[in-house]
Amino acid sequence: MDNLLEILSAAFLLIGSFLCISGGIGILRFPDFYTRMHAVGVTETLATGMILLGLMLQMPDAMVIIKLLFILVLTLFISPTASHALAKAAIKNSLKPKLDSEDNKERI
Amino acid sequence: MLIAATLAIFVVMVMAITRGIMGPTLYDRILAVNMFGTKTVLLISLLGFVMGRPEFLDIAIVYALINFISVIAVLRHSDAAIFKNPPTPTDEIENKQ
Amino acid sequence: MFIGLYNYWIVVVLMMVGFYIVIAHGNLIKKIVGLSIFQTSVFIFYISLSKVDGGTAPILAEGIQQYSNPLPHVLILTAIVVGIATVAVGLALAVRIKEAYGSIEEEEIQKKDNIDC
Amino acid sequence: MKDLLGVIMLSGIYGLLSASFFVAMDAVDVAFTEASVGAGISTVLMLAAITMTGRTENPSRHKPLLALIVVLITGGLLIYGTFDMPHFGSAAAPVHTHVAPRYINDSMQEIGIPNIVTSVLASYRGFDTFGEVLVIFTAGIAVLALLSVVRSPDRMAKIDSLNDSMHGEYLILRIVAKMLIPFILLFALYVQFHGDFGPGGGFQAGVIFASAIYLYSMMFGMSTARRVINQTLVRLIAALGVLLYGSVGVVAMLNGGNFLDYSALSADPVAGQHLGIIVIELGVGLTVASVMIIIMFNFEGRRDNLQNKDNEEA
Repeated sequence: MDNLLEILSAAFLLIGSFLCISGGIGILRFPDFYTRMHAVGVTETLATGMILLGLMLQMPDAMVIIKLLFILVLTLFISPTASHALAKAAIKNSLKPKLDSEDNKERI
Repeated sequence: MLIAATLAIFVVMVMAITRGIMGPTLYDRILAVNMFGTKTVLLISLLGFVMGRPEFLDIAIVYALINFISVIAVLRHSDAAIFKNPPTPTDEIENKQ
Repeated sequence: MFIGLYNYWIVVVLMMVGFYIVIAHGNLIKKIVGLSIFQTSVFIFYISLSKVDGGTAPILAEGIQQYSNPLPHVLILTAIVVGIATVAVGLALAVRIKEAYGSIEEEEIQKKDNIDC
Repeated sequence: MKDLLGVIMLSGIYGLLSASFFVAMDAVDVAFTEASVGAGISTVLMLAAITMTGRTENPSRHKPLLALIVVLITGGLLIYGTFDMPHFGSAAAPVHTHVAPRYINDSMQEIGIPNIVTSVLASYRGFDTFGEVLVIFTAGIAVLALLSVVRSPDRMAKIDSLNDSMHGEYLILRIVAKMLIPFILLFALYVQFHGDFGPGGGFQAGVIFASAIYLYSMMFGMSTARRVINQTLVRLIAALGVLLYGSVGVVAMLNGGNFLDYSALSADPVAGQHLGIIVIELGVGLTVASVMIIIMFNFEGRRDNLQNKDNEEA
């Protein structure tokens, strides 16, 4: 039973780390603000969830699990809201997404 | 495994800082700060486990909350149109006239 | 032999970055940012002093022998909050200077002062 | 970098980074404070300041070479000075041999709370902390003197209809903020009263509390917030916190101890210490929270005032 929990937790942590790194590559390599935001937004919720789940499985202590759960719920509320506000502010401030038009096809 | 995850998050933080410095627009910077904040939350919870004192998750909770507040504050103070005019009663009076 | 001293060198580098910003830039807000970088380098200096190898955070718990030194933590904890209060006063002064002189660039302020005299 | 907004973003990242460094260095209480101050309030204050002073910096006409030489010489001297310092992490360094062993070994018997940082902060160095609280209080007064504006009360009347009319504009943010604010306030209280056992205490709790109030004022407008939070009351509470701290010391003196000697507060010295620490942490929390609220409201109020002036001139 303990072994199973350990393997599960390791797997969750691994997936979380992978997602984190992919998000990091995304924020560096994607061509414009909105695509970067997509990379960050997707990984922020999922990777955080995975890593926190992995941590939860490591600790049998109830208080710690409750706190981790708090962090998980908070990030699940906060990250999408912040992303939403950011995107809304950017589009209202007339920051145009880079479209697949002729003149920037080569660069993408 | 914990240490591997910590290292991964560290790498991602370096990437976020790079984007924050390169930034071309202001919003890229805000995005980098936001991402850096959530990664700090994760890093601190992981560090607590690595050092064997997981009571320190309180700090991670504070981070999650403060990060939200600072992102909202930045958006409000930047030139964003939805936040540009804080709701003061005088605005409404002017609109009516 | 000197490799154990790297924490001080990091502090010195940060401190000098802050110092350079304070003396080389004319903008008052930027000077305040430089000052807060300087301030943080001092915090890091104290905190790195308090670290003991193999020690853990100074909250007593069962089965832990070695704790880091709590005294610098106390000093820095209060210093951070006092630091933000003083930064707030500095920013308030900058705002008032902007209102009085119409600028927060050091040279323009001095120019205006010279004209007035 | 000439855009000050970008500078401030990067300094926010710097605050986050230094706080994670503090966690790695075992200084959890310090990390807690830096988390709530460096990343939150200082960024917010600098943003509020640059909206009033302008976003761009003039190209520098100073001589950077001279500054660079001065900086390099000073840095070189400082690095030369570090050669005599004890190595990083060595347990035999002079810092660790003076009073620290007594704090670590005896504080459990003398004070009876597990968090050594809190017991040193509130009891062993209580007088020092009293001074710090006074400095914060003075800073609040200074900001009040520099930035406060007289506002006419009759503008407050029309807020309600205005609030209803702008509900649609940033609905999602408002709803999430509405859910979060009570949680943040509750968490601040937890930090305040859990400071004996884990990281936390009056300083951190005060800052977190003020951040929650600030979030409210951002989401629902300054004028609503000004009506909800009575500014005169906040100023009174700031003074009350300092008074509470000082009066604990005076009560200890009346009971025959020294100033701020909590053991005299009760028949049992350890219980007296507990009581004293809880009360003075409360005083610290009250002062810090209300001074931060005063600072932020005055910055915002000044800006609204300037905007109104601009509108009238236009």
